[in-house]
Formats: sequence, C-alpha cells, structure tokens
Amino acid sequence: MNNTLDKKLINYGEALYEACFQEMANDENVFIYGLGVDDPKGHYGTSKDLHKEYGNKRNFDIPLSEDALTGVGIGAALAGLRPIYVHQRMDFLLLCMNQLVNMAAKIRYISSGEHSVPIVIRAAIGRSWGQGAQHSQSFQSYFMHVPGIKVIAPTTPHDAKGALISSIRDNNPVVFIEHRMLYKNAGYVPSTSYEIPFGKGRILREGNDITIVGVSHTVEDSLRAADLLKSVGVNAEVIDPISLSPIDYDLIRSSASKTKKLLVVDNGWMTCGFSSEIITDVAINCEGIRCQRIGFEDTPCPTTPILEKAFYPNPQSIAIMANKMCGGNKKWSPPAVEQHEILSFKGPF
Amino acid sequence: MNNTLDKKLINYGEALYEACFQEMANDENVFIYGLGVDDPKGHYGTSKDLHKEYGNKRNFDIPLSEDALTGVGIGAALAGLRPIYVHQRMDFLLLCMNQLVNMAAKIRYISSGEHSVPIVIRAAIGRSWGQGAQHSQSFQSYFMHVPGIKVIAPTTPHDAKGALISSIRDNNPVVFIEHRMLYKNAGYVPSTSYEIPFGKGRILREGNDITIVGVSHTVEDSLRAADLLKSVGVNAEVIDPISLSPIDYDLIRSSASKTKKLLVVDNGWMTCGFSSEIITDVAINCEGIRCQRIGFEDTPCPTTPILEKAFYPNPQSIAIMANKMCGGNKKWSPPAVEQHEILSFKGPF
Amino acid sequence: MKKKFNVEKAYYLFLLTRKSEEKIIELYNTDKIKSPVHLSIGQEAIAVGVNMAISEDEVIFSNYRGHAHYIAREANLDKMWAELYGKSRGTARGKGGSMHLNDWGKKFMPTSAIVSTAIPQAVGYAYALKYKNQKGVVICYHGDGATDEGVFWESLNFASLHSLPIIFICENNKYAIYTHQDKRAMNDPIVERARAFGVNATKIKGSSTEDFYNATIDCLNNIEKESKPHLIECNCLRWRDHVGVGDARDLNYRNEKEVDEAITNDDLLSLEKKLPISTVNAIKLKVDSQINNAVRFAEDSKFPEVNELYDNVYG
Amino acid sequence: MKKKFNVEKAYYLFLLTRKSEEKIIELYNTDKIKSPVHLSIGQEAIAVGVNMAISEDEVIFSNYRGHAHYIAREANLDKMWAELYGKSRGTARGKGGSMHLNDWGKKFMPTSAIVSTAIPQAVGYAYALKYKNQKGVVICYHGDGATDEGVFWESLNFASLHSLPIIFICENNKYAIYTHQDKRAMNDPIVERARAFGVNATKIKGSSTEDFYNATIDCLNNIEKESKPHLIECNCLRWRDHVGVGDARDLNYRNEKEVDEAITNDDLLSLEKKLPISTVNAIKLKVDSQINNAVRFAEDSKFPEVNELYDNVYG
Ligand SMILES: Cc1ncc(C[n+]2csc(CCOP(=O)(O)OP(=O)(O)O)c2C)c(N)n1
Ligand SMILES: Cc1ncc(C[n+]2csc(CCOP(=O)(O)OP(=O)(O)O)c2C)c(N)n1
Ligand SMILES: [Mg+2]
Ligand SMILES: [Mg+2]
Repeated sequence: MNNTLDKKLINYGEALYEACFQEMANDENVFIYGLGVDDPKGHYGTSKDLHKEYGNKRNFDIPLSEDALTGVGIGAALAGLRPIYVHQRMDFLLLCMNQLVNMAAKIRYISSGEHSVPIVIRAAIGRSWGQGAQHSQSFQSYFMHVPGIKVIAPTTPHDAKGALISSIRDNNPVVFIEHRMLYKNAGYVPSTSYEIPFGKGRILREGNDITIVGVSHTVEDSLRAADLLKSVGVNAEVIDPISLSPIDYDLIRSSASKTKKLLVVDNGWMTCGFSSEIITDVAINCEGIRCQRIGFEDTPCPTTPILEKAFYPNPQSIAIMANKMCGGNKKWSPPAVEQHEILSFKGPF
Repeated sequence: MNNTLDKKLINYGEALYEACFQEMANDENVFIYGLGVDDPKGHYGTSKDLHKEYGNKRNFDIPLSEDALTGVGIGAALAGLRPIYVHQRMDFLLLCMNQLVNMAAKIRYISSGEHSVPIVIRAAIGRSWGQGAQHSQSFQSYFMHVPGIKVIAPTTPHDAKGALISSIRDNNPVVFIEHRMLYKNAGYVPSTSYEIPFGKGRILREGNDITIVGVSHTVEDSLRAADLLKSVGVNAEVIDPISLSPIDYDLIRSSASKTKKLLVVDNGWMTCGFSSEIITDVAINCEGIRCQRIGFEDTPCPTTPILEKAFYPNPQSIAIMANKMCGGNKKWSPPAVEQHEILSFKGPF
Repeated sequence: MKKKFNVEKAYYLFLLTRKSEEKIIELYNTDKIKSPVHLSIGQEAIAVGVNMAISEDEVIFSNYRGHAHYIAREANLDKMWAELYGKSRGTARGKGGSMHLNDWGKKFMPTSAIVSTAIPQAVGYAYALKYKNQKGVVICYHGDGATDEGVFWESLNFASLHSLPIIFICENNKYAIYTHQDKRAMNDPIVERARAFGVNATKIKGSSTEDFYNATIDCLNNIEKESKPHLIECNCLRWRDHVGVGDARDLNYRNEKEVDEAITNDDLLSLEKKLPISTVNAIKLKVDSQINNAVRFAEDSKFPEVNELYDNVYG
Repeated sequence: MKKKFNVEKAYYLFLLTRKSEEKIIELYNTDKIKSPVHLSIGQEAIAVGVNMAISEDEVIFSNYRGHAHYIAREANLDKMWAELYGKSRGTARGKGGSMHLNDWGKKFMPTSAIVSTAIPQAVGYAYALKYKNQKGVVICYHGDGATDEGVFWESLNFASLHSLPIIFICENNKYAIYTHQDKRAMNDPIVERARAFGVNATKIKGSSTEDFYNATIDCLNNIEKESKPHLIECNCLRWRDHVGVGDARDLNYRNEKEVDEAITNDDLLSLEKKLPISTVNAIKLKVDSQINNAVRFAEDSKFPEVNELYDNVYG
C-alpha cells in the first residue's frame, strides 16, 4: 500500500476518474473514447466531463463500430498516442477479438520491437438485475491466453486508480477489467499519482488453513467467505491477484504450499478459464495440494433472480466448499451474508 | 472402430469430403458455404465440385464477411437448414466470436428450447512454412470455455468422417477443427455413413507408465514420442480425446489414475488453454498424479524455420518431458523423428 | 393489392402496446420486474403499422427494444408478463427477460441485446426461405445505431447479392442511448447507403401508423413482383429514457421541445379521434382486461425450479 | 501544384519491383524462402504511381500483398530479402516473413495477413495526425476483397465523420483468391458505396503508372485544400496465382485471354519505350545489382538465435 498521508475516502468509480484526469493532465497523448464517454453519465462518472477539461478530441463519443474503433485506437497508438477505449460491457469485446488478438498482440513481434501498441481497453463486467446471457460475461481467460496482451482486474479503489495509471503508461495493449458492482465501493486512495505494478498480487487476509484466490468481484465474496469460515475455526488466506497477465504465480504457489489447499473462485466459466490456469500451475509446481474451483455455472446466465442466484458463486457457497476441503462438517450451512452492493442495486441497468 | 468390411484406404481430406457428400445426399437441408468452397481447389478437396452434384445453393462461395456470414448460417439454421461454414484458417474465427458466443451459444437457452442452432463451423488450423503470427493459431479453448457450443477435433481419417457426420446431425452449434497437416494422412475408412459420438475419447496406445493426452495434430506427435519412449523402457498410454466439448474426463482420469503421470500436449498456447483444463480436472478429481503440459511457446508464432521449430512441441520435446516425469535420465536425447507431413510440405501456403 | 387500413385494429394494437408499457412503468418500482426494460413508448406507430401490413406467415426479427414489435404482433401477452416477472410460464421460463422475448407461435424470433446481431440472422432466414422455395418475407427491425455496425452492411450486401425477400425496418429515433446520430455518421445517410448496397430504400415522410402501414404494403407488393431486399427508414422519437422507466429529462441530452411536440402529436390520439366513442371505450375495456389478466398471470405463476438452470444449454 | 511525371524514376521503381519479384520466382524452388508470397506482378503500376506522387512524410499501410508497395517506396530491399530468407537482418529479424514487411525509416507500417485489418489502423493514424496538428496524409492500400468486410465500412464512416486526411488505394484485381467480385457484391459498387459513406471516391479510367500518379496528386491537392478522406479505385490484373509463384492457369478460374492482354499491355514496356536506350540500360544494370546485392545480403545473414524467440512479445 502507498503510504502517503494524503489519502481520501473515495469510491472505485471516482478512483478511475482520478486516474484518467491525472494521466490526461500528465500526458497530452492520452485520450479516451467509447460509447457515451462524454454523455451526461460519463461511464459511471469515470470519464464525466473530461472533454470539458481537455477538449473534445481527448474524450469523445463514437459510432457503434467496435471492430473498427479498436483498430482506430491501435493506429493512434502506433502514431504515438495513448488511447483508452471504454466499453460498457465486456460482452462487446467479442466484436473486437480480431483487432486485439490478431493485431494489437502481434505488432511488436512482427516488427521486431520497432512499434508498440500502448492502448488500454477498459471493459465493464458484472451482474445486477437480469443482465442475462449477453450482458454478464467475463472473458479474462480469452486475453490471458494470448501472449502480447496484459490483463488487469483490480478490486479495491486504491488498486483501481494505480492499476489504471500503470496501464495507461504501459507500452503494451492492456485489457482493464472493472466490475460494475465495485464502482460504488469506497476506500482510501492517495490523491497523487502512483502505479500498481503488473505481475504482483496481494494477500488481503492471512490464514494458514486454505488459500482462496478470487478475481475482481469474487475477491470481495472470498473475503466474506473468509469471515464465515472463521466461525467454524477455519483461517483462510485470501489472495487478490490484481494482475492476471502477467500473474503472480509465486505468491499463489507459496501460499498454497503453506496451506496445502487451494480454492479458486472464478468470475467466469471455469472450463479453460482463470481458475483452470491457477490450479494447473499449482498442480504442476507444488506438491500435494488439494485443489478446487468454483465459478459461474456452465450455462448462459439466466435472468430470473432465483436462477441468477444459483448461477453465481456467493460467500456461502465459497465457504461451504472451503470448509469441506478443510475436512469440516459437510452439512455446515453458514448464515446468509449480505452482498450489499448487489442487494442495493436498483435497476434498470 | 467400426467393423464393417467395406473399408477403403483414403486420406483425412477425402474422409471429410465423403462425410459432406453423404450427408448432403442424406438430408437436403445440409449446405456448405465459405470462401472458395466451390473453387477449383474446394477447400483441400473437401468440398470440391459439390455444387455440381447438389446445386449452387448448397455449396457456395461468399463475400469476405465472416461476422455476417456466421449470422446468416445461424439464421438459416433457425429456419431448419443445416449449414456448414468452412474457414480456411481458424484465425478468421476471431471475426465471428460475437455471433458464435453471444448468439449461437445462447439462442436455445433464451428461447427455453424452442429454437436450436444446428450449424457446423469447420475451421482449419495448423502450421507449415512461415504461416506466421496470424495463420497458425488454434482457439479450441475459446470454444471449450462457452456452454452451448460443442467442439470436436478428430485426428484420424476414420474419426474425421464420422465426427463430421455427427456434427452435421447434432442440434447444437459445433466447432469442427481440422489440422492442415492431417489432410494427407491416410487410414481405413468405412464407405458407408456412421457417427463418432461426442464425449468419447480413444486410447490409441496402451501403456502403464505415463498418460499422454494430445489434441488434433499433437496426438500424432504424441504417438511418435511414445515410440521414442519405448527405447528407454517407458510405456506411454496415448489418448486422443477427439471431442473437446464435451470431453471424456472419465477416460483421462482413469488412465492417469493408473499411470500416476499425466502429460498434456497442447496444440495452442497453454495459459487458460486445453492443457490447463485437462490438468485441472485431474488435479481436482484424482489423487497424487504428477502433471505436466507442453504446447506452443508463449509468443506469437514466428516465421523463420529455426524459431518456428522452437515454437512448436515435437516428438522429441514431448518424449524428453515424459521421460523426465518417469524419472528417466534428464540428459536423454532421443534421435530426431521424421514428421513426414511437415517435412514434405512444399509452399506456398 | 392494398388492404384498406383498419383504424379500429390499429387503435387496438396501439393502445395495447402503449398501455402494456405504461403498466410496466406503473409497476416497476415494486421491483417485481427485475429486468432492464427498453421501452418503445413514442415509437409504437411503426410496430403497429408494420404488423397490420404483414401476414401471419412473416417471420419477425427484433431487438432488446422489442416490446412494441412483440405486442403489436399479438404475441402472447401473458407469457411476456410472466417473463418480465422471471416466472416459469414466461417466454423463456424466466431465463431471458425483457431483452430476449420470443414467441414461435407468432413467428417472433428470440431477440438479442447486442446491437445489430440479429440482422444477419434475419438475412439467413430469408436465404432459407429462398432455399426451400417457401413463400414469405422476413421482417427485421433495428435502430439507427445498428447501422453503425459493419455487420449491418455485410448483411445488406449478402441480401442484395442473393436478392432475398426481407424488409429492414429502421426505427430512427436519432439516438443510440444519449448519442445523436450526427455524432455517429454524417448527413443522415442511412437510405443512401442502403441503396449503394443494392437495397431498395425509402425514408418515410410521415410518421403516422398509416404511413408505416402503407410503406410496408408497398414493399410487400414490390417483393411479390421481384424478390429483393427493402429498407424502410421510419422517423420516430422515444419518449422515455433509453433504458428503464424514467424520462431522463434532467440529463438534457436532447431538445426537450421536440419531445413535447412528439407527445402532443401522439398518433394514438389521432387514431382515437377517428373512431366512435363507443368503439374507443370498448377497446379500452378490452385492453385493460387483457393487461390485467396478463399481470395476474405473471403474479400467479411460479418461479422456475433451481434444477432448471441446466435445461436447454444443449439440445 | 502538379509535379511533372518523371518517366525515368517511374521506370526505375517499376523495374526494381518487377525484377525483385521475378527473382523470388527464380529462387522459390530452392526452398530458401520458406514463406508464403503474394506477388504483385501485373499490379505494380499502382504502387509506383502512388509512391511517386507522395512525399517522404506520408505513412503507408499495406497488406500481405505488399511487396510492390514496399519496394516502390524504396524501403530497404536488403532487409526485405533477409526477411524472406528468415534471417536476423530481416525487417522483423525473420519473425514476420513476406506477409508482415515493415520499414519505419520509410514510414512503411507492419502489414497484416488478415484481410481489411489494417484499414481502421490507417484511419486511427490519420486521427492521430489531426490530433497532433501534424501535416501528412495516410496512404492505405487494400484489395477489392477488403471492401467486403464490415470493418472497412466502419472505418470509412469514422474517417468521413472526422474529416481525416487519408487516401484509400483500392487495388481492384477483381478477385479474392479465385472468387470474382461479382460473386461477392452486385454491380461493381465500391466507388458508389464509398461516396455514400462520405468519402470522395474516383474510379480511375486508365491503368498506367501515370494515371495512378495523376489521381494521387489530385487527391493530395484536394486534401491540402480540405481535409477529407479519399478513395481511388484502381483497376489491375494480377498475372500470377493468388499465393506462390505459379500462375494457376490450369485452374481456369478466369478468362485467360484477359490475362494475355494485360501482359501484352504491360506498362513497364510503355515506360521503357519512352526512354533512351542508354538510360534504360543503365537502370537495368542498377536494378540488377541492387537485387543481387540484396539476395547476397540475405544469403550472408545469419538465422536468428533460438533464444530470440521471446524477444519483443512485450515491451
Ligand atoms: C454491439 C453493442 N454495442 C453497444 C451496445 C450498448 N447499447 C445498447 S442499446 C444501444 C443503442 C443502440 O441504438 P439504436 O440502434 O439506435 O437503437 P435504439 O436503442 O435507439 O432503439 C447501445 C449503444 C450493445 N448492446 N451492443
Ligand atoms: C479476414 C480474412 N478472411 C479471409 C482471408 C483469406 N484470404 C487471404 S487473401 C484473400 C483475398 C483478398 O482479396 P483482395 O482483398 O481482393 O486482395 P488481393 O489478394 O486480390 O490482392 C483471402 C480471402 C484472410 N486472410 N482474412
Ligand atoms: Mg436509436
Ligand atoms: Mg482482389
């Protein structure tokens, strides 16, 4: 954690706004674009009115042309600018895969280092009321899969600000993942500018009995699960990897080697997903670790609340699985935990 | 294996042609489309002149519009047809991700079973001379990741024919993966029509010392590695999963439980890839298995032969890793094995 | 051959559509509808006009702003309401919500929440009609924003290349969320572009139900003579917010005077004026009771069982 | 202001381009070039004409069929040959091959093997020029097939919306691999469509180097007056196969008479005829020696070290 005294209590969305505001002041090559970035809502406030401060060419709305506009950003990056392309939902990135995977990830390699593509792709993920099959997906594994792309998914406001600043300054294409249910979470954030390094994870809670690794919003739920687990005497160590590519394998390996149990809480489908990568790495590199994963059910996301609830992992289901792995009572039924950010959500979107 | 006496020695490409020819005869709703399917080469002969037999509307060339043409196929499937969309390279599927993942995979679910999308997406993968960064990729993991899509990647001519027939008859979207270096491989194939079931793998070589799981062309190389391993007294069991989604976890688990060692030979990048899925499943469900993976190096694919060779796994690198896992001499250097289908390749494409 | 425009029918469909969405507004703050809703209020004339022109055989592709297309098609209102409530008697047993309505009985295809994604499917459906030598025309609704997407133009190109029987109904409400068309393309170009892509395109001058009805009839007659894709651009104004039941007037993202004018010129009122009061009253009663029944149907339905989660992932 | 067309320079660039590719054909069966090659032979007049019109400041985006664009730009020939040979002194140290040539010294950007993928990047580069208030025009070469892709039209829309300084050079050789344009779009529509997308578009009548030169000069003059995207459609005929060094005449996929005619009307010969024999001979000598040097450079270069595999994945 950054130790400056000058910290303010702000929320995740405000932290992202600060990162944008400060980096735009810092470097005139930085610009933001995306559907609605300069509209009255300014992507959850994160880009609100930035065009008034920095001019229309540096914070501008676009046609619904995700494929071309990704290429436009790449081209601008090739010309020395530092574009930030903001997406209202990560599901729309499926329209950009060609530009991101076939182009952005390759240009440095096929030009032997002559060119770089310093673009940031900000993508909101995450549930709320009935987002359904096409507004709930989280494709971190698609980008982790590809050499040449970095992926970052901060959970706390502090890390959100610093990680966005690092992403903007990074000379590679970065996919920056923001969970909608985190925007309102508050935390102490330095007012000045700072970076969160890629490839470094964070132990958010120490424990000796089991290692729980979450990603983005499931880190929050993992912490809640850790609270529940305390009541049955299980001390969980909770890890927030923050950076998914590169990923801090060392941190996870050493925690798992200590606790001998690893539960990965995915924020997406598990097959060939984030959780399968973490478990595989530990299975290969550590001895005698009991592994498990929990994540989205293997179905499209349904809209009706009762099925939506069954679709996502939650603090209880995480705690139950962890407790079983620790040899606890299989019939343990922890009390309901309030996921306030989800409960307090009022539609429409 | 199918036990009919009526078998012919034909190659993989011819087997695919037979599947198409017979299914088109069998069901007038089946049609084929894609760039060049009706040109004089007919996608490696697999669709050659089929329009002469079945009419232009059932085997036709298209504009370079991968995104829309995927949607067109989905729409035709919704109307009761059975489209087969052929792609010259899987890399181009990155343009189709929205239609495949956001639409094809979801329509049955969001219509509660009212509609189905029986489309087959045939995609050629695979190396040869300097295909380079954008003509060498294999995205099986992208499709394995998504519920609602089936994925199949047969290795032998026998399985190629049967699996394509099953895919055409299947009521779900199927991604059918064909490796370019397999088209010329010959094998005995029944002349009549038959299906290869989804979700069933095949033990191609039995052994007790280590389980090697390949995918598509790496199954061939795994068999060659198994030959090499014999010379140092290691008996490898080689598994061809054939079907990647659903996948025959049981077969792999029971083999790994027997040999206590699992090496997965990926035909793609490993992070969040096919190999991470297989290893994770075994790590979770079996006890005390030593696991390893080998696959594409974590870089874009280079074109120059010396780096291209270092990029791909090969029989020796597979054998060396397997031998180490079995406690063999770490310095063992097996003789070079001829990958005839790769050596005999003469450009240009 | 032009069927005469049936004002009574138009008024009924219009009122049913309008009142259904007003009911959504009324009930939304109870949180029983835990689904984003993209209301069509202000744009209903298009759906009503088109629907009155087409036959039961036509297949409909729509989008997340599909309530009007669905209701004016007289698709199952009970099921729609049950779906909004997330109930097991809904159009997708509660798994789809407002953005994925569908009713095969009325050839109303499942809608998509990704802009422009259903367009090529509509074209593929038209290809299948031709393939099978079947009669019929595909109706494909979309917004002005959808024409920003490359897949839209790829789809039009394929439709014209194969002379497919399809009518694109472009509902131009000038906005994609809060972004005006002028910030997305120069010179209001949709019709001109469609023509360059080999599609017979017309921008409708008026904006009444009857104007849209007539335009659709003309297209259908043309297609009967010669199979060829058509596009009709329909001007309209969405009264409410892009999503949800508010009106977002506080955001000041557009000229509120124009909104007021549109509300004053509501075609529902014009239709009503053309009918005897007794007819109007009878229709109002009928519509109210249909909607109340539908809401009751939704209320009375059960939520799906948790074990249904895995149903219909594969078939 | 129109610079006079310099025949001598044109002949030199044309010959250098033609002879370089003929050298590839000559050497290809030695298998030293283990790379797919998409030859430009027959289409060189475009690259030569365009290149003579533009200045050193212009940034070039091309594609997998980029040899002519690269060579006529006088980008580094030694490095190109070393790249074809997969050597460490190549344009990508052997990691890119023929499909990904690049030479930043000549502002020739890395090319892509995925059709249409570089188009939006060229547009983005033009956006950056405007953003930074820099002079210059982006040159973006592409084939007729590239215009089938939706991303092409999305890109043109964005370019016209922002009035960007870019010239799209459409090399219409009528084929995408073996598929004729008529099987992909109706009525040869590229210019008309581009106009509907707000781009100033012209189909060049002739097909000589000077025709393409003049058309490019006109565009540049227009853009100097008013920043606006332009498209020039250039008719041409590829003499050889889509990929590789053969001519695929046995496949009979096109009218071979037209091919013969094109070869007879080779603009290289017309240019040659306009020059004194002594000049021609001197140029021939120069070209031969340049190419021989480049081949020797490639032969003399080393392959990269295996440990370079991981270089430049990230920066
Ligand atoms: C591909 C894609 N991009 C962005 C969005 C977010 N989005 C949802 S609706 C919408 C506006 C679409 O405008 P238009 O097509 O005019 O339809 P309207 O909502 O006005 O009826 C946008 C941008 C989306 N759903 N899909
Ligand atoms: C997106 C994509 N689809 C298909 C291909 C296969 N392909 C390579 S070149 C080519 C033809 C392109 O034609 P055109 O744009 O006219 O260029 P030309 O080769 O004629 O110069 C095709 C279809 C590809 N590389 N990328
Ligand atoms: Mg709109
Ligand atoms: Mg061409």
